[in-house]
Amino acid sequence: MQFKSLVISNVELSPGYWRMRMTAPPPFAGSRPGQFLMIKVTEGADPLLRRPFGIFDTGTFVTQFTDCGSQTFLEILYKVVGKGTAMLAALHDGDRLDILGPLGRGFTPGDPAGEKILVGGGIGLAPLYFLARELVGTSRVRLFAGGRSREDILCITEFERLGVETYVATDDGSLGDRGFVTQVLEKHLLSAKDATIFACGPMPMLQATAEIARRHNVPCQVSLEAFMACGMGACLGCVVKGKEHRDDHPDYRCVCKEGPVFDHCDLLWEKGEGGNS
Amino acid sequence: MQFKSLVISNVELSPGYWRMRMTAPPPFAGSRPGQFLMIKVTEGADPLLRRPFGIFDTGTFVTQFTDCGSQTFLEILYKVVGKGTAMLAALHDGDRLDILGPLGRGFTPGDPAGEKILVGGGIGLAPLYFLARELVGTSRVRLFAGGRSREDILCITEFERLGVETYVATDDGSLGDRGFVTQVLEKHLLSAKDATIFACGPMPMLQATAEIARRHNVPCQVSLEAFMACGMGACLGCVVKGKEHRDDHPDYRCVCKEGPVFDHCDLLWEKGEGGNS
Amino acid sequence: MKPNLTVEIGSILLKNPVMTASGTFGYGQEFADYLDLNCLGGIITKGLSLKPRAGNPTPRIVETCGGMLNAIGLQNVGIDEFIEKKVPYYRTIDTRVIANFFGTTVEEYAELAGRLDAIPEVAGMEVNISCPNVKQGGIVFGTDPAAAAAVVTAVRERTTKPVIVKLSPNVTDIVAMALACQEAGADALSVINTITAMAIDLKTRRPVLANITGGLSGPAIKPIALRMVWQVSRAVKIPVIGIGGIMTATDALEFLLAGATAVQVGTASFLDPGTAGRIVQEMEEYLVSEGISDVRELIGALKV
Amino acid sequence: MKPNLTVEIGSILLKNPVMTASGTFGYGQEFADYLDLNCLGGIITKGLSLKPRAGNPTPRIVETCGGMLNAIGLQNVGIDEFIEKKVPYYRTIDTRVIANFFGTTVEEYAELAGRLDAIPEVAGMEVNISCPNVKQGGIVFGTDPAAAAAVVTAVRERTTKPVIVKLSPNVTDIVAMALACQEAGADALSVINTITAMAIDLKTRRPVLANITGGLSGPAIKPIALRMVWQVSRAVKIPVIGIGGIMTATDALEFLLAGATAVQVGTASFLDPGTAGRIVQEMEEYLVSEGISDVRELIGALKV
Ligand SMILES: Cc1cc2nc3c(=O)[nH]c(=O)nc-3n(C[C@H](O)[C@H](O)[C@H](O)COP(=O)(O)OP(=O)(O)OC[C@H]3O[C@@H](n4cnc5c(N)ncnc54)[C@H](O)[C@@H]3O)c2cc1C
Ligand SMILES: Cc1cc2nc3c(=O)[nH]c(=O)nc-3n(C[C@H](O)[C@H](O)[C@H](O)COP(=O)(O)OP(=O)(O)OC[C@H]3O[C@@H](n4cnc5c(N)ncnc54)[C@H](O)[C@@H]3O)c2cc1C
Ligand SMILES: Cc1cc2nc3c(=O)[nH]c(=O)nc-3n(C[C@H](O)[C@H](O)[C@H](O)COP(=O)(O)O)c2cc1C
Ligand SMILES: Cc1cc2nc3c(=O)[nH]c(=O)nc-3n(C[C@H](O)[C@H](O)[C@H](O)COP(=O)(O)O)c2cc1C
Ligand code: FES
Ligand code: FES
Repeated sequence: MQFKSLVISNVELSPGYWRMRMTAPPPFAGSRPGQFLMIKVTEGADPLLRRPFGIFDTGTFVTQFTDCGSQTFLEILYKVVGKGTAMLAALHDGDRLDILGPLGRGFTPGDPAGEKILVGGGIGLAPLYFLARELVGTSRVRLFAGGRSREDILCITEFERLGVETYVATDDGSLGDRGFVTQVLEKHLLSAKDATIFACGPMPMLQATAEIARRHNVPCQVSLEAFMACGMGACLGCVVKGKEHRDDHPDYRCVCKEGPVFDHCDLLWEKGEGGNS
Repeated sequence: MQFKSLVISNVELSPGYWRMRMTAPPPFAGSRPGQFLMIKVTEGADPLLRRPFGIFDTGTFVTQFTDCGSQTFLEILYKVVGKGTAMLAALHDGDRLDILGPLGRGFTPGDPAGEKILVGGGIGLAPLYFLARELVGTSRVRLFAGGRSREDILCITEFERLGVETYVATDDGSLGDRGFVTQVLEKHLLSAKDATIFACGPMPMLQATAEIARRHNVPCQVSLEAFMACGMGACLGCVVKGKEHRDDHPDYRCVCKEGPVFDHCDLLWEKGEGGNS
Repeated sequence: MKPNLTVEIGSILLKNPVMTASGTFGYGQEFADYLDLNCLGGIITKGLSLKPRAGNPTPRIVETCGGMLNAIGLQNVGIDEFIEKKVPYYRTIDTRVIANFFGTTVEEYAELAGRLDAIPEVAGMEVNISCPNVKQGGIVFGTDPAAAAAVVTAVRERTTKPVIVKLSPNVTDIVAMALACQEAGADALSVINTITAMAIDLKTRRPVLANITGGLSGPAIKPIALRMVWQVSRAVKIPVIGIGGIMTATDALEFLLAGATAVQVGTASFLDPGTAGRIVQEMEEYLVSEGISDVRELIGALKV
Repeated sequence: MKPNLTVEIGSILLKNPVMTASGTFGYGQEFADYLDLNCLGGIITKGLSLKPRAGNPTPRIVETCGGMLNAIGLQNVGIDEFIEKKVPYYRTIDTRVIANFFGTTVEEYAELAGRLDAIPEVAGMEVNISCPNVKQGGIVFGTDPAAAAAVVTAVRERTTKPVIVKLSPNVTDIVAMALACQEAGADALSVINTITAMAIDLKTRRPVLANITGGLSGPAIKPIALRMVWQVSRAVKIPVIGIGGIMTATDALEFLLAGATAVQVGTASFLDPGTAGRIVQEMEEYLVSEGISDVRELIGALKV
């Protein structure tokens, strides 16, 4: 879908981290956790390309305007890292955005019986909230959230309000354990029953998570990021190496169309430069 | 001077015509009527170049903040014609602009005894208000304002409040006389004593005005427009032909630095294509 | 009255002058949700090769001021899978499909031309000559008039369908390239492909693209493309297809004035997948509002 | 500790690698109100010719996406008025002044080089070869290696001051041009001049510029310039000066990584007359914050 959206609210949650709510057309409510949007942050040509963002939440609310009935909304959680996100952060209620979405393949909830383990690094938490909202209805859900410092751990209260058990680790120990969230994850994984891991965050964290999942033989879905131009499988700019990739036998997959969520088994996890990491 | 300015107010006066007031550093109060500004309408690269605007007014006001004392302001009157002016029109109080100015050579008031005749076409009125404010102190001032339609005749009340006698002509006769403002001008010029003409507007109007001035042997200063990149004499993009220009003896003058106000005698007025008109 | 929008590229009659550029519109089907493909003048496929190609390692794209670089490396499914998986879809849509293709030797070009000639759904072919000639030590077909002519001659022998040659802008004299291709039997010329360029990441001190250099596209290159279309169309007798930074109907019409018979929309389809459809509509609106009964009146109508 | 910012272009020691590009900074004095000229590595003058030149009719400039076109037509005061009116000012500032100049015959280039050689305030000369050779029917010196070499040889004979040759990007093989100039005795190369381009006004159906085509500059061309600087600096032994779309210290540092010894700021000075000064300051801040003691460590330090 391509639609014009009105900003409803745009709030800084923590220094540099913002949460924006905007209008969406009714069919948007059918989007899947893990799917994403391509947002044109300005009508002008600077920046030129759309920017990809996960869906943090979606739903409907009743407007105060008698004729309108209910309005579908969507939310993103974003970190200001460059020009495009800085322009997003400067928007006000009532400003307009042009959005493509929902795009890509989201998370697969899997067997409701098993425990669901969410692993989020920094802004990687964004798509996990929408997922948690879906999963808590049927499963035990635990969240392992990591970040550099306490300011990088977002929306923990929101997750807890859903009934998610949360574990936090920060590099500087300013919140939760000191260290990598994957270390905390591995400790707790031993006690998990029929767990499935859902992870989103920086590549080294995903790589470590996939490695843990492999070692413990736990199913694991990871949500990847990649530079994107089109978001719909046309430019072939966003590819990652699939599990069968070899130089003489290419297996490239589009993060935008075949992902952004992949089963960790379907990807080629390489050490060092040039690979997916 | 180069300075950062805060938008104080930005109001649409008539469809497509806006008046913006913004802060300026104290020395700005010394700017001359007819001088102009180069405004960067966005921090980004689209549009890339600054946009030139005449000074509509400048002055000081006392702020409500106890420590601030008086604040110098400047105003522009602008017409939305393209991307840059559309972006200006979208600005709110508190938004920031980067401004170069005051630039160029403004109007020369001349002998206070004589009558001052202002001729403005459409948005060409903009620099004439600031000029009128200066001239009314010592001289009789008449304004001849032309435009396509009544919506294109701006701020007449403001001029009248200064004590300026105003004459209006519109192409469609929706306000004042029907026809060209230069026709009205010529009629009234016969009764003028030691008049000096100050004109700003579209090239055909300036050309007609200069022709009238020549015929009646009345001094006349015209304010020109030209595509500008730098506004300070460096790019040589904005030149017009001076009175001595011939193909084998070039006499190009920078509108930004030697103008935008020229004595009509100093310019080469050509008929048809390729010339200054 | 509805103005005429049809134009001809060789023997191909296009509904209107607006096509989508190779590599920016997938194989077409990807965009069916976002615009009515039947409203397009034509669709140029992603560049095809004899064998499937992996393309380059990542990162493959990076944004620049007013444009983007790509070094996709011509990843494509190969001619066999194209015929099997992509061509059947073309029977369900009513627009001209033109296959873009490339080789690394003259023989590969010729063989592909023969294969494409046999596909009824393919109305014509666009030859991408911006590839290194592996046989001659990597010299690029697209920067050497003789090498380009050799490709065109070989392709010409294998097909009766219209042959469009897509010129590279990375040359001193694009008119010489154009004339060589015309001479060798090209029915039309596409002007321009991307401009070789580079981006660097100060933090890592590396080129952003794994391939080091990439091709610049988008509105940043429009003035360069317009200049080349103008130069080429004045020099040749065959139709020229204008490409480079077209975002709006105004841009497209400017290319027609400069001498293009048709245009292709590239990067703009990434920003807004419906761009090409919107341009068709706005072009028609423009003709109506200006009282122009035939779009062909505008071709080369620039007053200089 | 204050890092070293000095670099050498031939025998010219620059305070820092940041200069202002020809035609975008007037003769220097115009900008004195907006930045401290003494903080600059160098100032390149507006292009000079033997006789004053009128330049082209107007319009001469037009904005494009991420850039601008100019067809000023090399309007300048001529060498005599330069010496009389502009040079005296250079005694009052403490930065390197490099005179950019051009001719329409080899002899004109040589004569100008001789004139400039005699001016003590001029530290070196930058030869603009993007001009048509009137004697040889308008072939452009800047696109033909032999013609460029002839200019450089002739200039070289008339001066012992550093000779910088400014290359045109409108060529298939900029490395060949660079090598020809190096061979002919150039001390350094400036890369790049503007890219020939065009803008059209749909309303009037005319080119926007009276000259029809003009030179594209500004951030839009940065990726092309970076690529050319990288290609040239790997191929030659003499220093390369990077030019094209530099707006920030980050841009300037990217050019150093690509192999440039120094840079020139062009169009950006129109947007913000203090740009070059700000880049000097931010470049120093960058070196300090990265703990780099000498800016020369960055030259060509791109990891590929
Ligand atoms: C599927 C997907 C989902 C994402 N979800 C979120 C989210 O929910 N919240 C959030 O804050 N960020 C998310 N990101 C990252 C986000 O897209 C980038 O932070 C953003 O594009 C940066 O734009 P910028 O202009 O501020 O930065 P700049 O650095 O100026 O951007 C320059 C270019 O690099 C690209 N780019 C930069 N960083 C990234 C990145 N990490 N991934 C992909 N492209 C990048 C930009 O899109 C742009 O083309 C997601 C990325 C992907 C691919
Ligand atoms: C000395 C001077 C004083 C001016 N004073 C005023 C004023 O007080 N109020 C006002 O409304 N307008 C004024 N103008 C005209 C104003 O600069 C243009 O309307 C404005 O630049 C248009 O920008 P845009 O992006 O909206 O239009 P676009 O058409 O998108 O602009 C494209 C390019 O053309 C240039 N351009 C377009 N129209 C003009 C023009 N008429 N003159 C010069 N350059 C132009 C722009 O600067 C830009 O570089 C003045 C122009 C000059 C030279
Ligand atoms: C991601 C991408 C992939 C491309 N792939 C091809 C290709 O396979 N074959 C080809 O001839 N041109 C290819 N091009 C070039 C475009 O068809 C077009 O010539 C160029 O992008 C300029 O047009 P634009 O500025 O409108 O994008 C590609 C361009 C992009 C951006
Ligand atoms: C208005 C203008 C005038 C120029 N005049 C000259 C000139 O006289 N001689 C010359 O060698 N280059 C000239 N140039 C080219 C610049 O020096 C520079 O090479 C080019 O603009 C690219 O740099 P930029 O993108 O930073 O502007 C001119 C450029 C502009 C924009
Ligand atoms: S972003 Fe274009 S194919 Fe994925
Ligand atoms: S605008 Fe640059 S010289 Fe006048």
